[in-house]
Amino acid sequence: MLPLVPIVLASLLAGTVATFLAGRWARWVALATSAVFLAEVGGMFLSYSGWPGYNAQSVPGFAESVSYPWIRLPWMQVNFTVGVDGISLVLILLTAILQIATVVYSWKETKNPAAYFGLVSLTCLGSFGVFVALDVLLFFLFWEAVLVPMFFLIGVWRGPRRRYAALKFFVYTHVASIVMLVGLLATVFYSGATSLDFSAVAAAAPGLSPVVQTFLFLALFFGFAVKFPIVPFHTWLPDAHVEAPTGGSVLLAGLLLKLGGYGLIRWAVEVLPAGFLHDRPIVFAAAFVSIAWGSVVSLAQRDLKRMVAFSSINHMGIVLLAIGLDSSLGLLAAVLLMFAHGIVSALLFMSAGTVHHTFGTRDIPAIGGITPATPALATMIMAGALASLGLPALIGFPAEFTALLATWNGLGYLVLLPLGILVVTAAFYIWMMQRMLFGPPRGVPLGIHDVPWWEGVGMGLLVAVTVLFGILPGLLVNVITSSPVKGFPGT
Amino acid sequence: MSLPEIALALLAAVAIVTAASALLVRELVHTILWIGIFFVDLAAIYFLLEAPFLGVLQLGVYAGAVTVLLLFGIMVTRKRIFSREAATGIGVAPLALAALTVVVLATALDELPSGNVPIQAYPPTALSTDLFGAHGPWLLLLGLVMLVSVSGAIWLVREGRE
Amino acid sequence: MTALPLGGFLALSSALLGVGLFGILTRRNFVLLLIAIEIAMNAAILNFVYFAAFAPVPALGLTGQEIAVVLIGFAATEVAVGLAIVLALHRLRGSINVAQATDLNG
Amino acid sequence: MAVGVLIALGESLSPGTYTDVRFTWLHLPAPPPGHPGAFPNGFSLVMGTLVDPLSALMLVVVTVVGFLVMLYSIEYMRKERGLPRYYAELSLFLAAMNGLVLADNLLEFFLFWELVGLCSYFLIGFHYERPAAASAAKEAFLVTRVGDVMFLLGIFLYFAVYGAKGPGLGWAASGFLFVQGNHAFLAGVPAGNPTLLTVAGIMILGGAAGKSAQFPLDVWLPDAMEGPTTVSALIHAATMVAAGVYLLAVTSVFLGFTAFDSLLIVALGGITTFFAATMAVVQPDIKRVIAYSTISQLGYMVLAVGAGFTMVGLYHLFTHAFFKALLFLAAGAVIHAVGTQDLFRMGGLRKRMPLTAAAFAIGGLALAGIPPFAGFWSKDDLLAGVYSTLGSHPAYWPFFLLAFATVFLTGYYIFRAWFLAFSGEPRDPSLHAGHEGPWEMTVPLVILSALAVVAGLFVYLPGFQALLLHGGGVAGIPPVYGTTQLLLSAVGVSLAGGGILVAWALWGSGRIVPTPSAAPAAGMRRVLLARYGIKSAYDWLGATGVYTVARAADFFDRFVIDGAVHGFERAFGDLSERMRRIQTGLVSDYASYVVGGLLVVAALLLVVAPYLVGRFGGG
Amino acid sequence: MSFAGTVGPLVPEVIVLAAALLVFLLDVAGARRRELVGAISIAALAGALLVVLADLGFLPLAALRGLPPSVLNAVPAAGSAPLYTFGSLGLVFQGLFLLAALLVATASLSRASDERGAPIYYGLLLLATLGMLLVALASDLIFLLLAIEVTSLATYVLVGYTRRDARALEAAMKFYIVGALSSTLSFFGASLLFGAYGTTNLYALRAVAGSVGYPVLALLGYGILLAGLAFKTTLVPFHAWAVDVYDGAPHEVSAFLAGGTKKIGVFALFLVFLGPVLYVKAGGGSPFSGAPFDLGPTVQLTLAVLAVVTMTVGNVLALLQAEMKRMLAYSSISQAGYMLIGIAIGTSPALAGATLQVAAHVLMKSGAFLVVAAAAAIGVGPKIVDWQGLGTRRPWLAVAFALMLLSLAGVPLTVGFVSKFVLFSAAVQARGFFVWLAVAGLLNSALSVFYYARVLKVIFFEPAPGPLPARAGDVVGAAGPTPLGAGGIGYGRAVAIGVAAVLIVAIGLYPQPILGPIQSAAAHFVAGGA
Repeated sequence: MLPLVPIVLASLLAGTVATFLAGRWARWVALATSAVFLAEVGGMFLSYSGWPGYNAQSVPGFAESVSYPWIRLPWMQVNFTVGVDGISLVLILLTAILQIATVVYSWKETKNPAAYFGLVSLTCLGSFGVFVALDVLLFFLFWEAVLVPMFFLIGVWRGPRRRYAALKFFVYTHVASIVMLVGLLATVFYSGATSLDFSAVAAAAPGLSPVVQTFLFLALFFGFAVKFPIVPFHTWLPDAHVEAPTGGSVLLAGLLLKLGGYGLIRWAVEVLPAGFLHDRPIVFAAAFVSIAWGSVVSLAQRDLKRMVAFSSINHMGIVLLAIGLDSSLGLLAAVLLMFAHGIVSALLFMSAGTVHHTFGTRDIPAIGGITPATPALATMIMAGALASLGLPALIGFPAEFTALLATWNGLGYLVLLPLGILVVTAAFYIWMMQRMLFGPPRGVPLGIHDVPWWEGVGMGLLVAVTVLFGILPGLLVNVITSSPVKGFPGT
Repeated sequence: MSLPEIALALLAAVAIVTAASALLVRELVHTILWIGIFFVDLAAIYFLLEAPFLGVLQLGVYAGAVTVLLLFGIMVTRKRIFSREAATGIGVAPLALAALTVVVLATALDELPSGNVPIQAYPPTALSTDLFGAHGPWLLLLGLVMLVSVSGAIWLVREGRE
Repeated sequence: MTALPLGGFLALSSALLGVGLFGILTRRNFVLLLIAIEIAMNAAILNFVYFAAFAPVPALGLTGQEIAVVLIGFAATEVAVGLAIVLALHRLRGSINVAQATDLNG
Repeated sequence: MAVGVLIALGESLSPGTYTDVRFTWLHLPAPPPGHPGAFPNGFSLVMGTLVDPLSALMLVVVTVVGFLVMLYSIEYMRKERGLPRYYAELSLFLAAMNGLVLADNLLEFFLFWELVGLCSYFLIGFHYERPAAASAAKEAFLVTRVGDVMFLLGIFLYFAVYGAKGPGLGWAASGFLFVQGNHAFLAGVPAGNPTLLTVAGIMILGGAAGKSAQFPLDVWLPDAMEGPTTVSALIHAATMVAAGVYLLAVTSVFLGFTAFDSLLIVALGGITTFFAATMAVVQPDIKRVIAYSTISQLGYMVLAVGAGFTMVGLYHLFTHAFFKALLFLAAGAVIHAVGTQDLFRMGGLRKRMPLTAAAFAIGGLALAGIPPFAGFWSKDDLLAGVYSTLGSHPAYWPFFLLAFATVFLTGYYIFRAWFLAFSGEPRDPSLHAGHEGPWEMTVPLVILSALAVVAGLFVYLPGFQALLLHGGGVAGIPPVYGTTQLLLSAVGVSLAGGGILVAWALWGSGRIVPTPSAAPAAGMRRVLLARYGIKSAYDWLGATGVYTVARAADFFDRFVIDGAVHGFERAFGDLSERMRRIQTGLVSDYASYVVGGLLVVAALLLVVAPYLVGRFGGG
Repeated sequence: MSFAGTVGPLVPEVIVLAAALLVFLLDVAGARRRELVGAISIAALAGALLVVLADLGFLPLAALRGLPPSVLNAVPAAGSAPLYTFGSLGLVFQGLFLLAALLVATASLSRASDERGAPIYYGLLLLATLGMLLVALASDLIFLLLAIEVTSLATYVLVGYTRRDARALEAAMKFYIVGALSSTLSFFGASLLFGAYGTTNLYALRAVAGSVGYPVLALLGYGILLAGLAFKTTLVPFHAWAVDVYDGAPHEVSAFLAGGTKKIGVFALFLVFLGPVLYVKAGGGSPFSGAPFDLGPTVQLTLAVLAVVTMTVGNVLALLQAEMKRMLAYSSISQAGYMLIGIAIGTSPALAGATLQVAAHVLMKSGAFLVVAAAAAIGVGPKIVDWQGLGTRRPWLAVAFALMLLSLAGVPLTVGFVSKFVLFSAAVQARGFFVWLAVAGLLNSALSVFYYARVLKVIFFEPAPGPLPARAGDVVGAAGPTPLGAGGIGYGRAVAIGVAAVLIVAIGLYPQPILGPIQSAAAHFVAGGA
């Protein structure tokens, strides 16, 4: 039996290194890397649901799981343990899709392409690692490893204040990671687990006293909340998005934010159930504030990217809410939402990037009526906006629907807040479309071209994914619900 | 008070006064005089403590060699031998720090035996046997220190060719 | 066999250390700094000597005196390096006032 | 169309409910033992089709009107740019509308409901380069979105009412299925929490009000007339706006409303009927007159459904679809011919467009409820039905009276429009000399005219009657035409006729020169044109209220939250600058730090640490 | 014991001493070429390193063992008071010292060829290394302090060895004054301990730590000794000299000071304070009361406070520092705080973590200062802003430097991360208030990210201001006419930087080969050896 996950990791790593060294062939190498990655992940995805006997399980409950000793000290055993379950598999699929879409979208990147594509691959590598890691150290390692390429992606390529934004991003998220690390370590050592493996920690940690768990969960929660990001720890996000190149924004919104959600599910909720239950009021308060804040502030944004960034805060607030519900439906909704938001926000950021280099600005009031000049671009923007506001037949709908239903089941009439905010969310997207896409042309220079083919292919891929899983969410749901957590029946 | 006690009190007083004077006088050559007296005074204390070997060593190394070295240093770095140190204020903070240090150290006096304690005397032969035997590495290290010092000091002092 | 107060010696060495520290903190002439350091060093040596003299076990007392011997040698050697630096500094800057050597700061 | 009609025929031959569950859309398996959770049986959402009398009736409407509008569009839209988009969106709309009608559960219903809303949004904004059209599209989307959100909550609430209580594979496993033989099922289930059920009904009503432009979510529909007239005819008259009524009907059949909900629905219907009609009275825009009339007629249907006469409401929906589509298409022909929508610039078109004039008149008569035109039968049944409930529900009285009074207004406003457009002499010489359109446009007019005449008579077809009587098994047509009902009909027809007469007297007789200012009661007119200020209130709420809050929040976000982050950063920077001053470069200072540190360490070791250790214990 | 008997196991020390003497002899004989004396030094250091590695039990080198296995980690018999012993933790530190010296010696080959004084430079480097090696063996307080002084005196001279650089001489002067003060304090503290316990042997001190006859005297002794040793370790507030000295010294010497000699202070603290830290006696109360007294927690708390203050002040001071070397110096100070955590906790995991942190710091900080040297050689100025655009002009150098900074910041996949991870894991594992120590340490490492990232920002994000000044040779020496190899950096520096960078990543990826021996060495250290 081949260790599939390490093979994927190795192929990604090899591809990344090759991309860095490939000079002007970097984009081809990156494309090949991402294509191979997507194929591998696709295989895993299909085999996961369709061919159970195929999945090795050296860690119970996790498919394709393997474990190699890494650091062996008498008081601490660290293993290179990786494996996937339904939740991580869906997010890995997201990673693979976003990687290839980003590579294709950025096909004609001219500023230091080798570094650019290399960093994109590296970010995806780190995200993949986070999703497969089943060991505290390994998890944290990948978690932090994502920061570095993202730091450079933000800092080198585009916006005028990019250096400041990169620095802010790096420091802010690093502080959070560190608090999270303390929480994880304390969880490990207070629970008496000498192995840092997820299975060992998850087995030992629930035995901790609820009071201890409460504090530990808070530490972990803070660590993940910054990545989410949750208001008021979100201010790094708009800056980072605005200044990052499109590929950076895409990966930032599409992948990095998901790390927070995944981490919370895997390493906090599962590991510290009692602490989670105690801290749920805080989780809910944070979620509600983020939902409302993200949406309302979006309404006031003039910069398209900033608007999408704040809408991310809103969506990730719903994810947090769904996780906080502590129900199988809520968990399902959270994962679906993460996948949906990953695809849709990527699409929106790509559109914003195209808008920026087509019209020279992303200021919403400055341009209008672009549809006749750039119909394809308008279509992409529209598809993204509509998917984001939860239109049926697109991926956002099943996710939001299940999330809201779960919220109703868990919290009753408190569902009114996220429900009401849906109107505001619709409002800022619809308003943006009215101002930018419709009306008489304004700020549309003569002789502009519509979406170039590479960007069109990148965005089109995402639109296709949006529609496919919007119509057939069951493909994702069946994989998610076969995870051995939270009332899912398990494989 | 017994005679040794009176001697100790006197020697101690002289040690403190000479040390302070060495640092406070403005004439640098006077400083050397005071510090020489200080070293001799300490040698006397060693004799009082029935450690004659140390007393002799103190006289030879400190009152002799070190004092000369210091005098040499002053002579080389001053145009006139009797130049005066620029007036520098004593300053409250350094004084307070130094005084506090003494006070802090004095807190240990409480727990020391309050009465007189008899003094042990050691024959110099025992000293040398031990020093060149079991504790030889100390001397080896001292040798290393000297090797380093001498080679380094020579390098620093030797006028380099341009 | 003479008997002397242990505390008195501690008081003396403390006072000498205090004087030495005071000198190190206030003097600006490098040579005076060396002298102040030597005063403090002598306080430490004195400590070894009298603790050796008052030691309850002879073997340990011997150790103290040996240490004193080594330290006397060490202190003298240290002064040599210090003086070498004084000379080098003087040759280069024409001054051995440490208050004038503050180019490195911040 | 053919399929729709066939299904309807089949349904009328054999009334009943046929379902065909196609596939499971989303499935949450039952949890393993030890994790009971909220869904012990798991949870699945399915997509399927369901045909019953309700949907059969709707299907006919959708397919027939859809076909005719498509046909009409060929000529009407010939000169427009972006026709592929138009037809694609229109087709998508029809598909979604059929999906909505055939949905077999609330979720699927909602899914297609959103899709038709999307198509409506696109089609209203078909002329997106016109700011008014873009704005109207946005408004339509957002206002209906408010309703959608309420609908969604209603779904959850119904789920809570029934979802957890059903046996076995019932609701719990299947989500929101419209289960066959639901009445028996519902009868056997204690109706859960009555308050919950009431709120659920209110939420569904909210959804319906958004889609069917009921008060106070009615503002978008008149503005939606920025879309092409064909779109108005199909979506904003015949089908999509009726979906709200259909939702109420489906809900009342399968899920049930409480008495309070019913009263609320009746009240909403009554109020909307009347107020929309008043606003139609002064409109200078031909399409908006019809739009307000649509709102008003939808109010009738809502009223009927609320009063318990579901099938009667749908019957009115059925007839209304034909005559309202007819009115719109006729108005479209006029607009196509003269190039304006302003009634006061038209006039005298009867001579040049006799067919259109006749069609509009037929539509108007049907709308006004003059026998034997279609509207008479359905509206008469409707009013009679509501009247029959007044005994047991005296609270319905005011709304019944409002609805009854509307009959007069209806007759007035629609014929005011007819007289202004078709009678007299042309008033604006700058207009095109209009003429009838080609066959693609006239054929639908003729067909719809025929339907507007005869659709009401279908009720005498035995199959159709059976359909209505058995539809959903709730309530059919009041079986007997007693004296009271006849009297009611007579009064109604008189009122309508009176309205028409007043319209003739004011606008058709030539005694008043038809100008916008010629109407009496200018103050009232201003209020009506301003739509009672509701629209500006919404605009204020959106543009000033919400946007101001958003701006304030943005300010807070940038300067307070992010400012705190910056402040933190600055504080450390200041600290750093300050502390660096201790690094003076003077070696004596460094030595004094050493001595100071020595004292600190001594203090720690001798005093502080022992105290702390003694106080808090070691380790 | 005869001399021959005691010298036997001291193969590495003898090699280094012999090389130093050889270098001096060659100097006298007139053979002063940098390449020659450098090669001798490198060979000697490498040989010594191999022997040490062999002694540590790295299998492929078993033939090189100089140490009889019976000696390693042997606990001296009661009553005997050896001055030095062979503990495996000491050998680990020896290996690290030799590694640092080797890196610096290699890089120093690239110093300007016309610069004079290569023999004295390498000779003193070797003697300083010898002092460090002896520190690692010490089991006697006076032996320890004297060995430290060997290194100290050698480095005083090394800092000022160019003789013509006013800044370097100023640095040497400051270094000397504070150093001499500190050594005086150390001896004074040792004398008080001698008075309190009657011995200077570390084993004996450990054994009798419990029976404190004069607790106040003992605490004063430990306190003053701590102040003296803190000078070498650059703990706040005994750190002030370090910044100026690292700044003013020749870059390679800075690398040696920060990456090498500083660590003898760490190991000295390990040796001296393990005894009191491990001594716990229930009872509480004040040392003045005469009642039984908690020596262990008191010392632990004091060390912990110093550690936190050191980390925090170092980091805060580094935040806005404009000069690269001073920034690195402050960062070095804060890193010392992390190392102090290890001994404050005193468990073998914590000591292992601290030792790994030392190892990491050898690589990171020596490497970083050597990069500074390399950058100076290609004309990059001393201020951080002068480094603009290095990422595009010298990508490999910039990447290596980035690795070192990221490692200093504790970013994963680097040795700096692993060491912090182990150290803070150990702190959390020790529970109690040590968890807060871990929190403080981690928050500090977060704070430190700010200034490391700022440097990365300057190097990679900001465009180069213009072409580098065409200048070969070293900044310190006169402008040499011969351009250096490896892109103006010099092959020696390139090799040293490359080795450091590779090791940073390699150990970061798979620390087990290093961490395993360190852990067992730390366990031996805590269990018995001094």
